Amino acid sequence: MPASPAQLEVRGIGKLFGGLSALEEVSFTAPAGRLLGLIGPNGAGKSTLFNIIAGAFRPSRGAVLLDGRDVTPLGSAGRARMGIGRTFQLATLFHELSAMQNVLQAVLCRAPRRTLAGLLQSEAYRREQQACEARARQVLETLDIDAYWNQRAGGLPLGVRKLLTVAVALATEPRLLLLDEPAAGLSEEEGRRLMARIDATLRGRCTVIVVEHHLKLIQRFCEQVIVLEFGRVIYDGPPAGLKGNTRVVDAYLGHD
Amino acid sequence: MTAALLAQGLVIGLVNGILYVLVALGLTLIYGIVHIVNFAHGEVYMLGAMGIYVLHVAAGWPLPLAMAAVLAASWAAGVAVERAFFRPLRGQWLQLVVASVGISLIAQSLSWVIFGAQEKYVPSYLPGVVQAFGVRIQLERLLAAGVALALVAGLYALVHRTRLGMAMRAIEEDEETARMLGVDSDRVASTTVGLGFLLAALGGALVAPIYSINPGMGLETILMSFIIVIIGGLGSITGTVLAGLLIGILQSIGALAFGAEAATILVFGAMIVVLILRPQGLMGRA
Amino acid sequence: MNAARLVVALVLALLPLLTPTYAQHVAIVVLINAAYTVGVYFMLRMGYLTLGHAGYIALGAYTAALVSTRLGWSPWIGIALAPLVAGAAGWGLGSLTMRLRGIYFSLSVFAFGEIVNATFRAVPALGGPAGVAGLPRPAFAGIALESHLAYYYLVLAAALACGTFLYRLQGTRFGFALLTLRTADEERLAQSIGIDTPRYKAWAFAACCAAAGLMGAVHAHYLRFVGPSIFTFLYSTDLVVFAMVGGLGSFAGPLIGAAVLTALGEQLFSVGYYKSLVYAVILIAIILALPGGLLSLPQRLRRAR
Amino acid sequence: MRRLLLTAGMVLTTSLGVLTAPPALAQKIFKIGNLSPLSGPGAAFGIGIQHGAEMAAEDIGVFQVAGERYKIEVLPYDTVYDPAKTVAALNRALYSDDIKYGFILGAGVHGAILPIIRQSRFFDMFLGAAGKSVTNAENPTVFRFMASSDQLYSTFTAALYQKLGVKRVAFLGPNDDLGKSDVRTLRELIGTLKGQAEFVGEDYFERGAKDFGAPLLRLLALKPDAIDTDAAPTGTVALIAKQARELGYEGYFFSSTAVLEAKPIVDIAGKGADKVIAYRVWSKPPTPLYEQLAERHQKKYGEPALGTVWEAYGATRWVVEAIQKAGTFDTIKVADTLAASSFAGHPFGPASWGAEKTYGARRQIQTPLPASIIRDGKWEPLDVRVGTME
Repeated sequence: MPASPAQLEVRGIGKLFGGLSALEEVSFTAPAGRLLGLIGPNGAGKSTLFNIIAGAFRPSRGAVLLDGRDVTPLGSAGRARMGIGRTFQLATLFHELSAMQNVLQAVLCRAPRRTLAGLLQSEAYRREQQACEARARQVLETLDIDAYWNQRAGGLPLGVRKLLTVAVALATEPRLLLLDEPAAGLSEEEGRRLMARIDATLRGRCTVIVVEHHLKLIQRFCEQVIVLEFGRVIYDGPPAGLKGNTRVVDAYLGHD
Repeated sequence: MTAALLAQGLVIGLVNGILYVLVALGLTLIYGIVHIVNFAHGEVYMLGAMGIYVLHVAAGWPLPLAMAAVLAASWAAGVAVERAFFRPLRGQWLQLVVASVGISLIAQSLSWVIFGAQEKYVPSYLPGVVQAFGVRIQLERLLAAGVALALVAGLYALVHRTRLGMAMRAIEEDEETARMLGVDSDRVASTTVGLGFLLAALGGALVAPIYSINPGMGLETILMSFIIVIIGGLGSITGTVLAGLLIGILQSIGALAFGAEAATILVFGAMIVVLILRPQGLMGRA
Repeated sequence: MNAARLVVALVLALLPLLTPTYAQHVAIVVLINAAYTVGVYFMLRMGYLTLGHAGYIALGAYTAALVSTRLGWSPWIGIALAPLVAGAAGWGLGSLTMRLRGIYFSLSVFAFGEIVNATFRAVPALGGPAGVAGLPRPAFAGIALESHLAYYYLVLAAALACGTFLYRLQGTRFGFALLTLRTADEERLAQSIGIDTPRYKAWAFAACCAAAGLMGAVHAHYLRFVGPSIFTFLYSTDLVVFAMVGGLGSFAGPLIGAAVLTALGEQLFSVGYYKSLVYAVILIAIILALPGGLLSLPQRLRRAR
Repeated sequence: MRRLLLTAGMVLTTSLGVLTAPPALAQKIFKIGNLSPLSGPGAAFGIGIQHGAEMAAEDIGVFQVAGERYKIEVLPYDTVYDPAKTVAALNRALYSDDIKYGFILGAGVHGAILPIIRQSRFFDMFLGAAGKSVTNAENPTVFRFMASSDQLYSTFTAALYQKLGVKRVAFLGPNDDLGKSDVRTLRELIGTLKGQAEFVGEDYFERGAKDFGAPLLRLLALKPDAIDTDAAPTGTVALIAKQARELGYEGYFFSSTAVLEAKPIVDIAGKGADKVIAYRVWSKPPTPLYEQLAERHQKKYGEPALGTVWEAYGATRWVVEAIQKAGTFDTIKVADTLAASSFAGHPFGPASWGAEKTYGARRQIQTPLPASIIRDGKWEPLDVRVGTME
């Protein structure tokens, strides 16, 4: 897989919803290839930040840079093509499509559209098509869910669906991957296995940012942790530093 | 356009508008609870008028009795339709819409067969005309508008003051939770559809003496009602009322100023603009 | 499969030679409706119900009518322009209403159809309430396609063009990507994997409106007449009925639905409301009892045994 | 209920007509198509034609052509006033049910079918008000068995305006080619009256419209003393009269080209129905035949005979007579024979072909025509010295 991990820089991001400010002056850098954890109590602005990085929301202030290139003006589709992939909290998938087709949708976004060639059913087009299908199957294999390839995505068990969302994101060959609570709704054990697999498959291939509630998981897998509270960064450093940091501790223990 | 003409146009528009509202309200209620845009609604309206003709004029029943019978029948029909078609198809919006189209086709074509093509007439409930400030308006229209207004108020009270209303709003907010809180959503659904049908039938019954009656009369009304609920916001009572009056006036003033077709284009144009700028409608929740 | 295709092709090509004129007329109407219905199906497959398809058909038909009568140009020019006009209109509305889905989309298209019809009725230059009469039949190799048989082949060609276009379009990556627009969530996911959903919707709508426009033009030259009383809301609903009755399971569904119901409708002549009555009853029966449509009848029967 | 049976009967006969396809058999039956709206707004006219033709068929019984014996059968085809459906119906009549003679109702649908008629020489017993566009030399097999608008206007309008002292005329007609062409006719005509009356304004309504508030307000602001409702059908005229009176209008209504009945108008408009004027409506039966048919219709179909019944009856009788005279079913030969003939057996009285100067062909029926006015809820004759159309 050619894609090389990208460095993400977030510069002075602010976001206002109506009058309320969800994010203020959020800045941090995720070096290429890093597995970075983003934590914080509910309503701290994690999802907002995610949506801004992914291009679903426009920030009120600040900029998002991928390998030093400003991607702020792009929408989600554009950023996806730039190499920013993401998953959604509630295992969002194309429910009517099979697992295979779900991934295929993502793979095809890397292939040229060439609709005219498709209408003429040119040989080259068909070959590209087959290549993409092979690729999709391969992605399913890497996450070890190829057994389900032809089952309707909507009908799969939650654990598999979670992995499938990752597979879909992965199939776009992201250089930065945003995982929104991948372990949500899973048992601690399942969650750990999931993270382990993600870690195993992605390590070194792309930069990853995980929003997660289970501190344990974060501490176990991430080299860098960012803690948000009330839309501000209150900690940016190695997981080891979390324990000692009083603000983080009472921010957390204060809430849950 | 002279001031007197404008005033007259406004009054006619308002009266027509409030009558549209009566039919549109049923649509919006049903959509709010069952999430179906009921294409058969116009036929209920038509059958309401037809019922009055058959019972009151043809069979010679006294008006109150005929009226009561029509309302009861329409309610029953609503409950039946909900049971037979809407419930089994719940959640499949496409099938629901198309099924309601089918029901409307059946109702209309059967009516052509049974009642025939001859226009039917119902004698005025309240003949006469009132005149004020150079504006003339038929008493029967005022009566119809008055009843409609009262009903709208009553409905508003029902939805916001009664248990049933609470249940309805709960389901509208979030059916799952409502269910968990022990709301019998099936019963509420059939009640709502019954209520919606009753309103439509009443609309027809009130209009019967104002215009003539034929099995095709439902179509124009249903088109109008769609526009109204879309502009007002599917599921919003206040929105429907506002939009109804708005459309009534837009139509009559538009027709006065530019003619009938221009008015039609104006009205549908308004609907598209709303759909583009504010798809959830003026009062609808996004 | 290919053998089957060959048989169908041969039947379509040769049968009319052996059938009486009336059968040819029915065949023409069936093909026209089938082509329209396929367009409706194309949108249904994406999860979008068009309740105003007749509006786009009308755009094509009127384009052909006005080009050949008012401008006096060759009918072929009109037939060539029609899909462009209808497609452009489809693209326009598509990009304006791209935020809409479900019933809201349906009603926006419905409103558009009504506006188109009201406009043609209102503007005398566009035929007004009387419509446009006296369209010539296009000539092929110097021979005007006057006879039913001759015109049948033009209709067949147009229908195949529409059908093949939309069918192959489904097979392309573009067509495949159109399956990701069903719900708001899925659309968000689609964007997150790089699908520019609004543009896709607009183009998809443009494609099936263009097909409708082409067939509309051919339809107009068959009738030699266009008028606001032809392409009404009820026509649009008929098309939806055809698609649903045929079944949304595959591309064959709408074809079957259109063929069966149109041929049937032509038999229920004496009184129009019996036609709609029969249509409606069949529709309801199918929706409640045979969700897969006529398409799923065979395997349903097999399961029954 | 009875209509349910009737229509069911129609369906049956048609499907039978379809099944008994083999020409060898069909020879014994002379099929006349009734291509007209049998459902929807215009249905009353179509059903009237069906009844009129059926009663004529009864009276004709079995007739002989070139040694063969024939019985008449009237096959209904519902066109719902829709040109496309009319084309479909005509195709079926011609090529499936092999019918060469038929009633085709409505000017609006003829734009679509005239090419087919010219091609196939279908014998179109045309009932409808369109002017030169349909009745002309290019359509030798199209005969109009109903007074045309321009005929009615030129026959009555001037004389009546004078008699009733009408000064300001407004027009409120159907929004289709008919209304638009009739308003032209009326304007020209008033133009020729040199100041005796003036045309103050026009407006239109959609077929099946029920609320005329806006157009009426616009017109009444122009203070007319006569409103011409053109071809508005009975129900529409009734509603227009009712609503106009409620808005304070006291003048006349000229239902110039419609086929009107008094009762519904009186039912719905009450006193307001007075001063409604219509042509072609007989306040008392013009002929014994008319009277006899009216009674028979009441008995046979359980409802009063509608306007088109008379025209359809007369047409069927006259055409069959011409076929017998011509000794063939060839529509061109029959057309020539018919055009050269006159007919005594029309319910309205002696009928012939005229208005050649206007139409360039002898294809327009000429019969005695009355003008009547509603007074106290009843038709009364308006005896006027009528002109005729060359």
